[in-house]
Amino acid sequence: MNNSPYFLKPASVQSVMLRVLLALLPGIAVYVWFFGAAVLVQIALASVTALLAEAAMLKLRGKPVMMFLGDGSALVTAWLIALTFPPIAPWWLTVVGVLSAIVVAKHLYGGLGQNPFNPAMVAFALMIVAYPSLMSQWPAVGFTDFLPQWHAIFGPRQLDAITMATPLDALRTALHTADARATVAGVLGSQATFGNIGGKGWEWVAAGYFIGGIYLLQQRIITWHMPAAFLATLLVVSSGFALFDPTRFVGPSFHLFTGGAMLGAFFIVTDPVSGCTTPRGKLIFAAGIALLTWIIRTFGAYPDGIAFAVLLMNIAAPLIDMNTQPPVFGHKRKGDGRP
Amino acid sequence: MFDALFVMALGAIVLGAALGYAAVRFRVEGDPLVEKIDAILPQTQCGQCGFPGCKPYAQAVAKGEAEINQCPPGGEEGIHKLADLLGREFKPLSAEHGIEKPKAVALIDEQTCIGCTLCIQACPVDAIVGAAKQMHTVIAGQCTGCELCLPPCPVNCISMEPIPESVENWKWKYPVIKLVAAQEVAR
Amino acid sequence: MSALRQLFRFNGGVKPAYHKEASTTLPIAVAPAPTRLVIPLHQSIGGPPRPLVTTGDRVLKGQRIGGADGNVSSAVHASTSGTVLGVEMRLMPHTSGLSALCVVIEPDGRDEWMERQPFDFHAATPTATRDYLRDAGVVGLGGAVFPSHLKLNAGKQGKLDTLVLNGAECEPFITCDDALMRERADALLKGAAIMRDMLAATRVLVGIEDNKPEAIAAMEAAAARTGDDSIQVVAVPTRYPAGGAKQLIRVLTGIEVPHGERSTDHGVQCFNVGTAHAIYEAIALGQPLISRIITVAGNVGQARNYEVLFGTSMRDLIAPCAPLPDTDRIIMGGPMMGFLMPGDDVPVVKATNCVLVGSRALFPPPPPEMPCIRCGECAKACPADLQPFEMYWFSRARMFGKAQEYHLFDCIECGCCAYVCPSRIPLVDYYRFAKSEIWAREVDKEAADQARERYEFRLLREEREKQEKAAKLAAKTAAGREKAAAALAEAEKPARTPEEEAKHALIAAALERAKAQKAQVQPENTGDLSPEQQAEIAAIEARRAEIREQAKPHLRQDD
Amino acid sequence: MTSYLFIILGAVLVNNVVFTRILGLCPFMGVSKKLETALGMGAATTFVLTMACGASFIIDRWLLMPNQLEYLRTLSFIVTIAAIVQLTELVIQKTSPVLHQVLGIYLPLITTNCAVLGVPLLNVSLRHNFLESLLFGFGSALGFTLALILFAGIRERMEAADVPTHFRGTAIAMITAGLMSLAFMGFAGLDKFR
Repeated sequence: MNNSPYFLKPASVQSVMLRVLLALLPGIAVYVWFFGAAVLVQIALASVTALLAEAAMLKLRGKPVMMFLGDGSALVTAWLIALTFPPIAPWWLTVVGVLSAIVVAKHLYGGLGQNPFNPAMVAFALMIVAYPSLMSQWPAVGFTDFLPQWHAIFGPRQLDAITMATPLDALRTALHTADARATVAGVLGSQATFGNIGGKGWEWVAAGYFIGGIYLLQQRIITWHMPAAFLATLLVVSSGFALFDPTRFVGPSFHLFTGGAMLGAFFIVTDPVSGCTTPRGKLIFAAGIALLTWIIRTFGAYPDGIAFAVLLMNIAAPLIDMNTQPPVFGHKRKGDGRP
Repeated sequence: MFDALFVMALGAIVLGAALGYAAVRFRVEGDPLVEKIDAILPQTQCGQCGFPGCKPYAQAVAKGEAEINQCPPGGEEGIHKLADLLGREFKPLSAEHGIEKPKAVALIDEQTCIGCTLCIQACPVDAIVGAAKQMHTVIAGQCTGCELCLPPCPVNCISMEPIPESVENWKWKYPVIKLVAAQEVAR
Repeated sequence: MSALRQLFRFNGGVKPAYHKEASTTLPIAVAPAPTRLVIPLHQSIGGPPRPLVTTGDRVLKGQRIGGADGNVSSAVHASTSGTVLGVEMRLMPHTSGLSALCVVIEPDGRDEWMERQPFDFHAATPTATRDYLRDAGVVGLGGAVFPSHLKLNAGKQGKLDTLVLNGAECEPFITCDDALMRERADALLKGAAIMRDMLAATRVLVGIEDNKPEAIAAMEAAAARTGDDSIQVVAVPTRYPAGGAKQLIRVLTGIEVPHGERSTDHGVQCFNVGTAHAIYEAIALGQPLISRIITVAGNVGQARNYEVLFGTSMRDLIAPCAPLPDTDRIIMGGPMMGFLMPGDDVPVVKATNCVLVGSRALFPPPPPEMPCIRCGECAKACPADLQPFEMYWFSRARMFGKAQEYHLFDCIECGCCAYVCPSRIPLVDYYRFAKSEIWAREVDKEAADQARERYEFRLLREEREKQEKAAKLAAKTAAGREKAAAALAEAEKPARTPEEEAKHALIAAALERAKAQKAQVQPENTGDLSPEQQAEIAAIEARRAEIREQAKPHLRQDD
Repeated sequence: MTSYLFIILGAVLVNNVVFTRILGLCPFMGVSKKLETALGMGAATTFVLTMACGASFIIDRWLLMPNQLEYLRTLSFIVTIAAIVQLTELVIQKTSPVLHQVLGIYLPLITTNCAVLGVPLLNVSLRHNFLESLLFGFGSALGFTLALILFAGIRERMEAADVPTHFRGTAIAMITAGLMSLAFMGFAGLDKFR
């Protein structure tokens, strides 16, 4: 018979994970609207792979399969992978990505709650290092014909008609490799991929994720610290540099509403397992990710820096936590008796 | 060729001189590590490690002459602590030095005791009181359970009694993960 | 008088279902007279009292049957008059299911008091008053049973700013303090006045959770009747664990008392309202602590508060409340912090504020434990501002040092973290486990340190004895040098089996010779030891070899 | 001035000795179990590596090159490093015996820490001047220390994790080091910091 406390608040890991999935839905809906149903195929593919891999690993490790499979954590990882990978990525790319996330990044470390790295971001970073070109082929916005996309995923691939560089990639390529006189304004005005605020279509997907994020905040599944620190830092850094030299540095709206920034702010950065847990640590952690994201996006070799930034801060998370422990009851400053 | 030899010889002389000076300048005396190791050892002074007492064993460990897994009363936990302190790998308790036993204290059967004082002389921590021709008794609170008093007793009147569990020394057990409850959730 | 006070707040806390109404519909009743009393001798923090009675003794109600063992201890009394059937090991109201020494009394039904005399604490010295309270067995009745006389000490300053009376009673189901305040507010406040005088406190704050309006009203009325401005009744927001001593002090005064420090050093002291009542009875009526108010609630037909004699069996106590047929456990205390009893045949003790009758329906077994996802819910709920998931992480892996680095011992085991945990981890169990392991290690460490000290002293003594012997011998013989050396060599013989030891012995012998020479002039050579370190070490080595020799046969025996 | 800063930053982050150049893995795996020892090892290596870079530059530029003895470079660098390590060991033994005991076999191992030989050799091939050599050495050592500390932080937490039996210890540490290396690949292409 168990010891006190004898009754518990109704809450479970499963319900937390399900609400995270629910919060992803608005963003997914917009994503499908602009980029086609291939996203859904990827989600299905990733989910099935993730559940199978999770079940296999649990079995191998001698853990109760059904109990842990039902917690939904594998699904969250799978969905995040599907949403960060190109929707027209070949099927095996997604499968290998999911396997590396579930098997290597999660279960080799002891499974749920014990992985020091964000599994979805491990998958993304691994795949973009290994297959940089495949990871940069995105469907053209508004080109939502399903059949070519299906072929792109399961072959035979004929991509020329349907792909397009992502806004981040297009801007980086233009600024880095084109002639030295290229300016941000010139590039943004010249290509169809750029929209009013961020990337065309991308800005609305970001809005969808933002709504989901607000839901997570309202459900108290995440705290304000991480999204706020992430978005604020990205805003401040990008505005600062855009004001300093608007020809070389693109402004904050582009950074916030393009690529994985919103998804990252509410769904990736906020992963509690691999991130920081103290209030101050959360702020430092998320701000660090934003800063590194901006640096990698602006100067680095990869189109989006969020995955690497998250992994880099994952590395630093234990140390940040250790050094930001909140004062314990009675060990605070004397006379701090505010109500 | 000469150049090369000259250069290397010069280097050797300069570096050798610097090292020689440093060896004199930074000579180390004493070894505070022994105290740290001794603090981890259980102080039973039982000699099971092959050294006459805890301090000599600590000295041997500090010098690298003894393994860290020779102390049965310290148990696995003591080995872990030593491994941590010394940055060595954990090793299971060496079987030739004995096995980890539950803590016990010596008890003298007062009917049989002949008052020979041999056990008093054997006790390393003066936990046995008594005088010649008088009955002896063990001060249980001071007995370390080293068992050194057992062999000298000519009438075998000393036995080791495990310390019984009481409300005072009872420990909360490691929480067991109950998997049977899974069915109840499904219900 | 109460409304406009600035209150403070503690972080964290939870709001579980309170279930307090059931036991407050009826007034306090006196529990039916028991047929047998089993009174454990050890009912408080500190040393276990010595039994003062033996089998066959006749005792009167209120007669001391266990004398306090030293100052950090508290006496135990017969709860009614009768005959001592024995002083024996009986099952304790303790989760372990272990037994301890109890005085078993068969009541004679006359309930005959011993002579009672009020104690004039104004005339007595503070020390005498404290000794009186110790012998009256007054301990904290909030559940921690810390001897009250030790807390009635004004600390370094000699006076106290605030005396806090804890009537918050935040645990679900428990209403014994509520009932006490409703029905015995006047006596309780008289006790508070005594404590205030003893502590030289400036003000008395009675903190009561605002879900007990009747108790607040009764206490305010009683406070008004005393006409004493220094006593104020304060309604505090209802949030578990507002009734934790540290949390209540924080809410009422803004002071945070750190773990391991005395609250008196921060100018504040906290007592349970029940303790105030017990002090009133002890001082003003001359009655030692032999009974208390206990809530019987949970899976029963009629929950109620009872005035219960210590030693009454819990089975007898819950019987009039009609426990329901699916009852499967008895819990001492509330559902958040209470302890599972090994059976229903355990006695009520001073720590028993509630006997909670449980069933599977009322307290369903927890769902299976899932891995911790570090969501931080527990940290948000922790009233001690700890990081429970980190403490759990390291306690689970038995890395106790690390767990302590995260302030394991600041944990008050309130259960808030486990209550909110979405992974259903029995967090508090891990902390209890880690704490008791650490305590056990500390005990071991202390024993080891003492053993080392005694061992080193023994070595020193043996060395001195040997030298004295050698010195005497040297003084007697004409050819002192040679004889002394020979004697010493003789004495060392059994130790010299290995060559190395022989060498040591030779060195020792040589040095002994030198020393013996000196000793002729100065027979007591103990003072000269320190310059002769080499000799001492060599001799100690020899002794150690002896011990090794002794250990060897024993080792073979073992293998 | 900024170019010096870029040398340090580049050596710490972009071309981290451990994660990008994959040098000095032996002490990286061996002395990263506890934060305390990692810090000590990092400090010792920083000292040795900076000194080694300065000393090797002097030897290379003023002793070997004037005499056309470049073929003795590796040999003389090793000897110099060995001497500096010995010196450091003596000092540490005197000032912090526990650190000395803990660093144990790893302190002499700084001698054979390929990072300590590799960085002076890189200095030569990158044609750094004296100050640049020192800064590059210092930066590389900082990068090594950073890698060690970060790794120790993760390992301290991982020690309590429920890692599958076959992967406990070095196996999971190697995987972790690989994933950390993966993360540091994000800095690739930061050409301004090279």
